Amino acid sequence: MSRRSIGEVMLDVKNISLSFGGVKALTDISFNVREHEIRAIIGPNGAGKSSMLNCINGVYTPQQGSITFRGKTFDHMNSREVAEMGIARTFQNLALFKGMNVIDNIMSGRNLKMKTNIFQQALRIGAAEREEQAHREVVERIIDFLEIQAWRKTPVARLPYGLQKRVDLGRALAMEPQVLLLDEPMAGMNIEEKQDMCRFVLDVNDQFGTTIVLIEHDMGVVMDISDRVVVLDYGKKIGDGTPDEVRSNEEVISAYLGTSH
Amino acid sequence: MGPFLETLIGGLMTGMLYSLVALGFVLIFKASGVFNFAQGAMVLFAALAMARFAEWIPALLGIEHKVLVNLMAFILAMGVMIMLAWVVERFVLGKLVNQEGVTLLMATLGITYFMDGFGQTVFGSDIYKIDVGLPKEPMFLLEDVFQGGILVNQEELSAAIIAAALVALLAAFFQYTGTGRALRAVADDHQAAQSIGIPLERIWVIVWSVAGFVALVAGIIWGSKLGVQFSLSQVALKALPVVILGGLTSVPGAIVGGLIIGVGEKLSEVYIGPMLGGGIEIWFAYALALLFLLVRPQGLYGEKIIDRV
Amino acid sequence: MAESAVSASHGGALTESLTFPQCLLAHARMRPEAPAMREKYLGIWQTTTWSALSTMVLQMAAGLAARGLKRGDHIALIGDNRPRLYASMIAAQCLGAIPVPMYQDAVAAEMVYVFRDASIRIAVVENQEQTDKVLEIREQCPQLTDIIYDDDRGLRNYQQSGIESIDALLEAGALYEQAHPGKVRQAIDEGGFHDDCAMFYTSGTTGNPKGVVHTHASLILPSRTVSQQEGLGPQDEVLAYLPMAWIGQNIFSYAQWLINGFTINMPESQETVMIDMREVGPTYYFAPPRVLEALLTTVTIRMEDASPGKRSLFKHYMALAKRIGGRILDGDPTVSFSERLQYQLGDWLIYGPLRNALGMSRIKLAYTAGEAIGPDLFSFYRSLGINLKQLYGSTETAVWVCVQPDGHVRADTVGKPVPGVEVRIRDNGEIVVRSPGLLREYYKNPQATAEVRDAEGWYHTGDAGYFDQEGHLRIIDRAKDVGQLANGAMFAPKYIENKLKFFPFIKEAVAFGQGKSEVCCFVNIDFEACGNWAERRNLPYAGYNDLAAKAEVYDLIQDCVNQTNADLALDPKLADSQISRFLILHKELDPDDDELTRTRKVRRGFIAQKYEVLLEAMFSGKDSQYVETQVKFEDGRTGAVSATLRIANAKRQQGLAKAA
Amino acid sequence: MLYRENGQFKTSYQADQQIFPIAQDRYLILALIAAAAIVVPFIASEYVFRALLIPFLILSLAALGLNILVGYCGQISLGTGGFMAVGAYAAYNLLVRIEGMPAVVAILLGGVFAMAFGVVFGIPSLRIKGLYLAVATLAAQFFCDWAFLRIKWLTNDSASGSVSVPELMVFGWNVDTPIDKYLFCLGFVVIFALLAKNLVRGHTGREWMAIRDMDVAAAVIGIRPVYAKLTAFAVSSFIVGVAGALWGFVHLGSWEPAAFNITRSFDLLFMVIIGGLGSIMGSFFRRGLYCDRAHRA
Repeated sequence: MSRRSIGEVMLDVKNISLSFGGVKALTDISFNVREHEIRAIIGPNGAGKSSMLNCINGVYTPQQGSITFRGKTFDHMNSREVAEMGIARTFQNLALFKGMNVIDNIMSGRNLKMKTNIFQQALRIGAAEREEQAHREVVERIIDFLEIQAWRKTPVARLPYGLQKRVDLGRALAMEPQVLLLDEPMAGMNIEEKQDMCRFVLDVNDQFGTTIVLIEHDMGVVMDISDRVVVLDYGKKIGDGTPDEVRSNEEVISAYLGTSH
Repeated sequence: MGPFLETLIGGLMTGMLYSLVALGFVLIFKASGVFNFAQGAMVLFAALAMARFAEWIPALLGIEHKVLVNLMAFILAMGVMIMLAWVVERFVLGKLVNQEGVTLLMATLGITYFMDGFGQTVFGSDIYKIDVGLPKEPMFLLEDVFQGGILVNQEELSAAIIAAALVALLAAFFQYTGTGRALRAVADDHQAAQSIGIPLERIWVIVWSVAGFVALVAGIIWGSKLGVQFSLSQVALKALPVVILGGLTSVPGAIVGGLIIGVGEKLSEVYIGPMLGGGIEIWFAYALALLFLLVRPQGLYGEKIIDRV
Repeated sequence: MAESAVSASHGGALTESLTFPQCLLAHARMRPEAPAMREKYLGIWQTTTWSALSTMVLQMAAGLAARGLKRGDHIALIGDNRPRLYASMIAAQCLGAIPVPMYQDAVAAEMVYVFRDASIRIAVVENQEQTDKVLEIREQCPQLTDIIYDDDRGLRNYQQSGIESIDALLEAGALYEQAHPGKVRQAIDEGGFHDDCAMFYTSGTTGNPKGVVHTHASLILPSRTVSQQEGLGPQDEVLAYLPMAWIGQNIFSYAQWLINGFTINMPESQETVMIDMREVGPTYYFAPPRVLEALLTTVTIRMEDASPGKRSLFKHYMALAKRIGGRILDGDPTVSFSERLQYQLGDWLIYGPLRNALGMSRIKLAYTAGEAIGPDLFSFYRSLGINLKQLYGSTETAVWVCVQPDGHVRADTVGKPVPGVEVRIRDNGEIVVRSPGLLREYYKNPQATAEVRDAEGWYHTGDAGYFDQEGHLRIIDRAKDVGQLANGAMFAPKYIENKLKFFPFIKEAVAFGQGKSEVCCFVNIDFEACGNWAERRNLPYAGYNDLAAKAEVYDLIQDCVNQTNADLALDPKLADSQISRFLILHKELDPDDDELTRTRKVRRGFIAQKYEVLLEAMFSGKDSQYVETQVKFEDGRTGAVSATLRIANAKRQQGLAKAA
Repeated sequence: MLYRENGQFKTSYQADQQIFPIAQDRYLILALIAAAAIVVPFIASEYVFRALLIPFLILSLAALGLNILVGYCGQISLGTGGFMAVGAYAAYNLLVRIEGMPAVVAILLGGVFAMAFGVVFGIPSLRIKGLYLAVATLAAQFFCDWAFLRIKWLTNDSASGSVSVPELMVFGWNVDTPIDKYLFCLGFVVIFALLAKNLVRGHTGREWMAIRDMDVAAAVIGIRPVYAKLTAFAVSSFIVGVAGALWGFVHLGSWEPAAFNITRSFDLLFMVIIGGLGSIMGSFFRRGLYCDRAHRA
């Protein structure tokens, strides 16, 4: 299977430092992401991987550093803008909307694209109805893509973990993102589920050309599917390069031997 | 200058009482995560009990010695409050462990209705007096500083002193006693506390009893001031802004908050009230608290909230 | 009047002798806007009308012609039930080519034989998975020129030559049609009623599969007769959810579909079949016993979790239904009014909702066949008021040999011969059939053909059975499997195995005893049922083979075996073949290990040699035996499992024959 | 019981996304409404209308409004009584101060005022969460209690804020008999229920639920908490305000601030939470009038 061609740098993170009341979560992290590539950020638990993502999509505001996306540079990101610029993400410890079913969860990812005003919605005639239907179809394509048809109307809270992860991915895909940030998409899954998830990630990257930044704490899976890897440890960057380069990196090895997983 | 100081002191003194009631909230919230709306009802209930026992005892036992009577009445009332605490734990909270905040809040609302109804059926619903012999006649301070000096209501003063003492006591209890430590452990993490063998049920009963005790004292003080009547339960509503101002989980917060609200309220009533047609202290406290929260959402001493995802 | 009544009952159903493509055109002409198929896709039921379908088919046929498909060529269909796979089947038949549907879960290696034997020219496949399999075997199959896929997910970047999407094929078809207008139509007109139209490979219990060749006539004639007998018509709804490679699927939702012009509904995916069934509410339904079994299990499990009140209500009314439900369905006049009243109440409270939950509210006619069905299971559905009937047939007879007529439905017979079908029992007890539905031949295998069809055109089913006094056919077993014990007494392993399998706790059973003095058997426990049973007794178990080895489970199974023996004892012919010893296998018998056929029939011979050690142990009276076996995992890897199996004794009843 | 989904397959998203996809549900609810509108007037006594049905309808309307805030957007409010009061008094003022103001318009505008008021007091919700917010909303309650008692202008200078409305004329229909009043309220409830249901099943509704269930995730998919929360406050307090106006105009006729005191707020919150916890009453509401999330499942 031929993989898509990797393009220019689209997302550039420079010297990011973040701390919570004295506790340093990230120290002077820099790395970049190229168009269409699968970029992994790995590191032991608590290495600051999630914090990194949270800085990128504006959940946290770093004390120092800047983030450049498609030529625009920000010293801090605003979640809304980030979403509008086409950066979507999934969450490590499922952040689904528990009270809604699968369709609505994924539908909520279409929110930015829905334009009818509150009065049209209240009357639900014409535009509003048409809009709902149009987006429903998009959502159904995602459901089909993720093979969760059997659960489309199940409240997500009732789904097994592996499926919830898929819905989470679905919600992100619904935003038709250019960059997809995946926070430990395979954490806590059994082998089949992991294989499925890998397949989905590759297919997304392959079919929609979506650039993917994914976080994992265990190297195994990630190394096979990612083009380049950043390694964090205790909030510091200790390695960056192709999977092979990283594998042979002394610091990385020691960091990993140091942690059990 | 004189009038200002007067108001200030007045404010501080009522503030002390707010702190007392607020403390009731904080204790329970810390220990069981319950936002106890029933606190006000408890005050009324306790006061009613106290007042009525103080009437019944002489009638039944023919004891006339006032101090003795009040003492017995106090003990009985306290007993009632402990019973109440046990009932609440046994039949309400015990069933609602790990429920959402709102549900618990609603539960305490239920308790409120129950206690209002029950209390008034058992103890009657007229206006009763409590007389624990707090000095009534006003006194003047610093007469040599300004002419006329500062009028201080002795009753309020003594009340404030009692409240202060009690607050200090509780704070100490919370900090230094084993039970206090257990309480804080529970407050931090139910499961963990349970796993290291702290008996939740007992802790909760204790907390509610303490809250009951606080309510009783508050009830006596307010009661002997305003007379024991339904409006007493509104006291709690005045303590609410104190709690959120101070931070739901902070004992010092409750104290400082109480003082701030007390003073703010009095000052506003005196200096702003007239412009707005008076009676503004019922909402001014809230407005104050609200404004404050906008600056510090977690209250004065509450822990900072960090969203982890 | 009478005429109008007829046309009302099955107006639109075709009675002339048309080939399938001609049927399609007829329907497109008569009822262009009526729905031909629906597929649940993207969350809603996407409908294809007859006219739309015929347009698609013609274009597809043109496309196939453009790819050089000629009369007599073979074309493989691999995949789940998908509208465009059905369309491609008709399209192939338009050109007089012969579609060969295959099981989508077959592994590449298994496919090679069929591809070579039938010298497949073109393979129309569902998706990437199937495409990869076919690519794997392509160089072994020189005649295979084109692979055409329906769903292009993940296939866009396939560079290999000779692979294209159906969309591409359709475009090619459009061009071809412009180049040679009317060519396809002409081909359709040239098609003869007695031409070959499809080929089905029988997963023979021994040796290589054989290609059963059927003509339009052989598939249509008996199906039409039954359709009329059962009053099927355009108004009916069918759920197409069984593998296309299976003749039954082809009869129920292809042949009868094109004859009667009803609507076939295709589920969204394998997981959603239940949901989709509930939405569609088919009126005409087929399910093999194992599916009905699974449905019943889900119901019972759900009831076990229900509130006590509900459960007792359920129990009460199910008891009532068991008593009179079936009789009411059979139109038995002896059912009292009050009973009918109670039943009606039960229908509101229990049966109705239950039928709804099963998706069977609208069923007018349901068949089951393939293997013998448990009496309890069978009567459960009938007692709910669902007209479930048994039928008897095989790939070679285009299914229809016997069908149970309404009002005369028994759990232990397969009913009376279908009009136009002659059935006889030979002296050795074998059932032979003469019918318009018989296969034309085994493909490229005259010798095999000769073996099964004698000079007078009787087809030898290989099944042993007899007609009971009411003229209903009873099947005992495969004729060749009906053997003898050492003492000459009759030994019908399948019959015994079925009796065992009727117990919910037993998934599979294999009985041995040919030429021996006694009967022994292997048992596979039903993991789900036994698992629940164990949990209810809070009996911990690690997994299948742990559970299978538990003493309690052995006792449980022993009861089942003893009861079976009791039954057998009642039948003088079979009293001697009671089971004397059994063991519970440490692994589930599995088609991937060739222990079962794809249709989950046990391969007794194969199993016998694979587990020789165990057999010897059993017959030599040991009470335990160590065994090691190869297993194949889903991903194709192989590994070994080993265990020491306990061999238990069963209680044999005093046979009545001897008692008398 | 007679529930039969078999054969009710959907061939379009419109059909699949309608409020009650199962025909039986549709008929049931229509039957209920019809019964309420046609049958009840014949069987219920005057007393029942006055004491039960009318207050029941108006309070369920208020509860419906509150549920949008609490149930869907997850923002606890103890100021409902206050919002009702604003609705009632605003409507009253419009009616008495503006010549020829139609009652219905006054009532709806009353809702609009309540909406504005609600939005202002909703602003804290952007910073404050959960119980803190609950208490903060009490500010609204007490402010209203005070304002309508002390600020004469608001009550058209009537003593101690007690006011009364002239008889209710709705486009020539004189709503004075209990039955009229009942039908009048029923109309409001049905229409608002429908509109509310449409909102919560539209993307605004999803925004609210998203904020309620997981606000961080909501922000990350581009939902603005400010907008979501304030719209929730706006819609909620509009409906509550209308309910307040009805309470004053239709149920009481003449009232004073005490009619909308804190106990009312608590009662309503009770209704909603109990409803959420699935009591008969509550579940009836949730099934019949509110959007029933479980039903979508």
